[in-house]
Amino acid sequence: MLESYLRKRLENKKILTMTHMVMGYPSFEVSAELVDTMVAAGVDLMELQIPFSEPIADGPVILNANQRALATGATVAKCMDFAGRMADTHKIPFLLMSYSNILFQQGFGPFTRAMAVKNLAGAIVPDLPPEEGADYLREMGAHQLAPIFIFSPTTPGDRMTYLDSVARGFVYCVARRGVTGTDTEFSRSMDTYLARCRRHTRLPLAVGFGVTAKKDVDFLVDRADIAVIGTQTIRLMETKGMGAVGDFLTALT
Amino acid sequence: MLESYLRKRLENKKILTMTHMVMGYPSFEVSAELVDTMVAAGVDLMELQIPFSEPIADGPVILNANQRALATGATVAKCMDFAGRMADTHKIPFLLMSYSNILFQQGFGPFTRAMAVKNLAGAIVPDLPPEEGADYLREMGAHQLAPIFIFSPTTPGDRMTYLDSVARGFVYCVARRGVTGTDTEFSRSMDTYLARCRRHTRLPLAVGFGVTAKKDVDFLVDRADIAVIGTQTIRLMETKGMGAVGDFLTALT
Amino acid sequence: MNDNAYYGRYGGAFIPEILRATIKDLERIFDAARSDDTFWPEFSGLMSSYSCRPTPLTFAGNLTGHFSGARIYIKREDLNHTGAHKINNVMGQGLLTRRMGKNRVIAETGAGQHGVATATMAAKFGLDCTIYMSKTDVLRQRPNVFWMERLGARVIPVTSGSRTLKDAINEAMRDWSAHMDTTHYVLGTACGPHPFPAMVTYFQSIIGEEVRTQILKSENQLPSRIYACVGGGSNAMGIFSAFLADDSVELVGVEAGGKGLETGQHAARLCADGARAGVAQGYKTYFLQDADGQMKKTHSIAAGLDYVGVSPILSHLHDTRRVRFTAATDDDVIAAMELAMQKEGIIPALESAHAFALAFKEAPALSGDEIIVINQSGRGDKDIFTIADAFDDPKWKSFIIDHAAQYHA
Amino acid sequence: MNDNAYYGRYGGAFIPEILRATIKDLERIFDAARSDDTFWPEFSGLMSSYSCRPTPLTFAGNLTGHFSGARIYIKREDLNHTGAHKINNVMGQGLLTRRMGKNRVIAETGAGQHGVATATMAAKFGLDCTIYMSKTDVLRQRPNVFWMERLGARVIPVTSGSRTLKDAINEAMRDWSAHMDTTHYVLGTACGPHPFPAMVTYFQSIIGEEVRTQILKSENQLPSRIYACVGGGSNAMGIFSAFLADDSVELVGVEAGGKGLETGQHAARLCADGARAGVAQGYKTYFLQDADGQMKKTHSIAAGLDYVGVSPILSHLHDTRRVRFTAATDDDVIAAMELAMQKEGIIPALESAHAFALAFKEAPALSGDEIIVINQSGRGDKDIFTIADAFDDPKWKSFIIDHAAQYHA
Ligand SMILES: Cc1ncc(COP(=O)(O)O)c(C=O)c1O
Ligand SMILES: Cc1ncc(COP(=O)(O)O)c(C=O)c1O
Repeated sequence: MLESYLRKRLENKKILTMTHMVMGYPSFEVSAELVDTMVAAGVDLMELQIPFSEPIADGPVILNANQRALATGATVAKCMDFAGRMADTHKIPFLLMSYSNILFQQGFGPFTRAMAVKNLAGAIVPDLPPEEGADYLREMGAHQLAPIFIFSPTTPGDRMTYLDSVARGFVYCVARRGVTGTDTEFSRSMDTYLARCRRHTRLPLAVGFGVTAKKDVDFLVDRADIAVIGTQTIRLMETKGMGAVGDFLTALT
Repeated sequence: MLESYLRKRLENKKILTMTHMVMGYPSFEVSAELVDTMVAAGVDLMELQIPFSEPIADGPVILNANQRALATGATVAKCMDFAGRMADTHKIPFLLMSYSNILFQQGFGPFTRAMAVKNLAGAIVPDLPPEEGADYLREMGAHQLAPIFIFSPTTPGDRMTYLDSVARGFVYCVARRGVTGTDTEFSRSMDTYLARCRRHTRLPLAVGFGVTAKKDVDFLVDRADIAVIGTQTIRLMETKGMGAVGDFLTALT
Repeated sequence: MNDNAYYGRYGGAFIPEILRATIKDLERIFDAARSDDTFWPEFSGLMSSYSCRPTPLTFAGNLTGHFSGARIYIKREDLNHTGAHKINNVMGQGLLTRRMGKNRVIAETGAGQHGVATATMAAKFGLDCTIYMSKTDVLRQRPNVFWMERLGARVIPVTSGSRTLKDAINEAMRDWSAHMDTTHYVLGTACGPHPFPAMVTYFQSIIGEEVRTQILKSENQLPSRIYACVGGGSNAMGIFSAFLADDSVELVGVEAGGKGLETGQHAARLCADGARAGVAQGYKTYFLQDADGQMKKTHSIAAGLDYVGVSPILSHLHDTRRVRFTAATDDDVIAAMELAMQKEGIIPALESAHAFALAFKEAPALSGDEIIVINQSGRGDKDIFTIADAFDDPKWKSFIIDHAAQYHA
Repeated sequence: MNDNAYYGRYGGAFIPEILRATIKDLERIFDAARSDDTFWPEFSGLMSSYSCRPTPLTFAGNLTGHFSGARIYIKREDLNHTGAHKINNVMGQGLLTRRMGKNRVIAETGAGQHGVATATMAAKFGLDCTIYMSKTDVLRQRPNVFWMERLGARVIPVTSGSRTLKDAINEAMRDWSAHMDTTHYVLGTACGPHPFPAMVTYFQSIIGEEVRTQILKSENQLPSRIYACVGGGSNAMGIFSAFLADDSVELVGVEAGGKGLETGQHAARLCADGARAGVAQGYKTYFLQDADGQMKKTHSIAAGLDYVGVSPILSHLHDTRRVRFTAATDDDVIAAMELAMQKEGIIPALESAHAFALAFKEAPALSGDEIIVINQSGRGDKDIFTIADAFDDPKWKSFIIDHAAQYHA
């Protein structure tokens, strides 16, 4: 169970880190190397994104990674294989991240069965709210997979409670309006927001925002359980190479 | 009196010729030379056109001559001087040809007075029908000048009679629809048309159409009194020079 | 010609004899149509099913607020089919052409609006169509030329004279002199020999009649002022004619001030020095001419106002002071256009923007109880090449350069 | 989401959590407006004073004679202010934006018509405006971009994805996710998450309501068939919705056949193989996609039809067979456009010409007692660069080359 893994891990660490990557970008070989690097740097769990042609919740950096991965031949089948290999090779839990249509075209049943077979822990599907996801929830439940849902600053309290009731593993709190990859100001209002999130869920809280330094991660200690590092690692890999990614992550954890 | 001059002349000649030119095109010097050439070739009377910027009854050749004359500085005053000099130097009658506005801007009184002083015989103003020309007719009459009017194939009989009543000197019959410079077919219908013109006026008949050879002039013998040569001499002068104009006219008469 | 051919000292029919019978015929057909009770309903029915008459009278709330003077209304002739008031006159003359049994129409055009309207009417009525357009205007109004050709018309670029609207009129007259048996000349404005000024005004009067009904309905009060641009004068006569008898309604005609009246590069015949009564193109009116009576060169950023003469009816209304004439410069016009776009989301034609410019200048001095109406004679889409250049738009330039490069390849 | 978000299997609101409150808010505001008796009169009053509603239903006598089949009528959405039906939806959403108290609007655009309409509405309502437009469409619809900018909008060329309409929608969604507190997303067609399909259809239904009144008045009989082109589906839903309950009225949706369905270079989602139900851009519908669910490249000569999805309402009407879907190729469209111009003097937009193409194909087989209605969703002026190239017009080319040369100088 994802949640219990996280709780256990939190007994020894004040805050966990989750990283993100787009599978097949720039190639599956580099993707594998990246996972090795990240795991070696001590990250606690990972989001593996199956690229989609219409990633509406992603900003320019991840959007570009999606497109490049597709252009160089990433398919859903290759991504599932890749994710399975990673889960087999590494000890940390892996989540899939993608958009509704990827799951819908495979069928929720087959998709979740494959996830289970490949030992994946759960999934984040930003354009699949629970209201549209009855089949998804049922199948995820049947295979004991964690459907991760998202809290946002615009989510009212009663809806947080509802989301909490269907979520498993943890809750992903987006720290601000907008898509992935924009910077966030650390502010009082963030404090208030995270306190509100905490009040509305029994699950661990992951927070995604522009983490670029250890002090950003430190800020989250006591306020959340998991710091999510998304766009920044892709940027580093693109501009300074794999080594820089490892150094960056090592310094964070 | 223009009419009596023409009648007298017709006693010795089966048909008269009238030529046309645009004063100041391509220059007043060449215009003077052209008049000399034409008179020497035996033409019986001449139309001298005062160039106007909007010559709506003229086709491309004469239109161009109007524009060029204006562009190189022809003014109404210069044209009047020129016409006066020609009338003083040569024995044949000279008519002015122009458009309403040229007369209107000078004033019909001053304009006709100047014509009389310069011994000009009459005027052709294609855009001044008698209905619009009460002042013009009065002043032309006062100075014993011949206002020339036009019959066209579309002019009904009763209007021919009316035009005849105000016309002096001769009647100008346009041989076909259209502006100056287009060719006309010699045909039965022309016969009928000219006979109709003849029936409706007591004045000599001038006929303008694309005369290019002696046989064209011969065609008009007995059908009309004056053959008008307009565009063709301008064309000849432009393409083959002054000498060709003289040869052409000499061959016609 | 008969008395009703004159407006004070202006008007008449100064035409070559060859055209006289045709013009008389047209006069007869027009008079018969006008006194036939079924004709106007036929005409206005056609305009409401083929174009979108009545066109709206739009209250310009933002502009009114911006100037905090008179309440500003805009008559939306831009919404007509083909994009300007020109279609009113053209469809009317189309009906007359049918009554005359002719199978061909010709027209002059400056802005191209009248050419597009005529080509459109010719397609709808199944007539052959030839359009005369000065070479200068062919260049500055190329999109309209393209559409005329696609609509099946022949467009003949006129290279004689000063290469503006007047030269296109001369050429059309020449064509007409040769082909009047089969051909009707659809003159595009309230100029030319009788009966054209009366006839064009008659068809365009549909604008003013609608405005009268509309403003009385929405405000229960007549406007204090009505602004219209003046090229040949057809949209102005169209909107003014319904208010001539109302002394309380000031009528303002806006001419093309070009680069400024003092530069001589303009087309202001009634509000500037340098124009005098004269005779050309078949009628008597104020013309911009030199002492000899030769027509002067005119200039306007708006092709449709770049004309040396003006409706004889307006010349008369000028002399009697029933209409006040004034001018807007090219620069005024671009500024007015920009404001109209950004405040109200409307894109006036460059011609129409002259009326806007004056209204904007004068609106602040009027009180909030007063109403002004601006005649938006057409839409500005056709002017994109001119306007893009006026705004010196770098993206447009590089677009055109890239597009041209494709053609070279 | 609630039940009224679905049409059979299609529709829904597949949106990121961040947008949920906004979408719910919009739904609430829309529902309140719809059940407020004063709202529709306010909307239709605005459309009749600012645009020219009701737009005419023109009897196409020459085309009817040409095909000697059904009597052909054309609904003239081209006469709307800004030149297409898009303004109906936009002005409606403008009223809702005001009700929500937001001060900024964003929109995607393909043909540019929706962008121009939105920029226009923003000017009229005093709102900030940003338009997302794919780089490809910025190039092929440059005149519309120019006008959007002049109207005060920012136009952002979208270079991601396949650089067509869908990518502009994605970018607009991203902007909305960041600025929904101040910003309303004016989606331009009957697609996207609930309540957009219902809302856009509601505003566009003014088209069909008018047609129903107009045809009953002029023919006292319902049409046998109604043809509309289908991009996202808003003009089609707009004209179809008033006739859904009349079984005798066959509704025909015409998709972009591009270079031919067999070539795969098209945008036919409902009448061709290769489309399946899927979820993207916030809703479930037929999408042109590969086995993995990645969206395919589409092609159409008409930017406004070059879209990978389609209204979920139309997907449902496809499955229930209430609407028949078919396609017209780029070549069919150019031929239909030419015929419409030359026979009736109208210039349909390339999008609209798809509907004409099918109507022309089918009209001869119907009897003279039957009526067909074609929805002319917009006018073709905006397409001049595309159409001139389609006709390979040498004069246009040299005009552009000369114009470009001026800029180099
Ligand atoms: C939109 C528009 N307005 C005005 C004019 C000027 O003509 P008129 O003075 O006859 O209305 C034109 C002429 O082409 C035009 O296209
Ligand atoms: C004129 C015109 N017609 C049709 C369309 C297609 O959109 P829809 O299917 O929503 O009517 C567009 C889109 O831009 C358009 O501009």
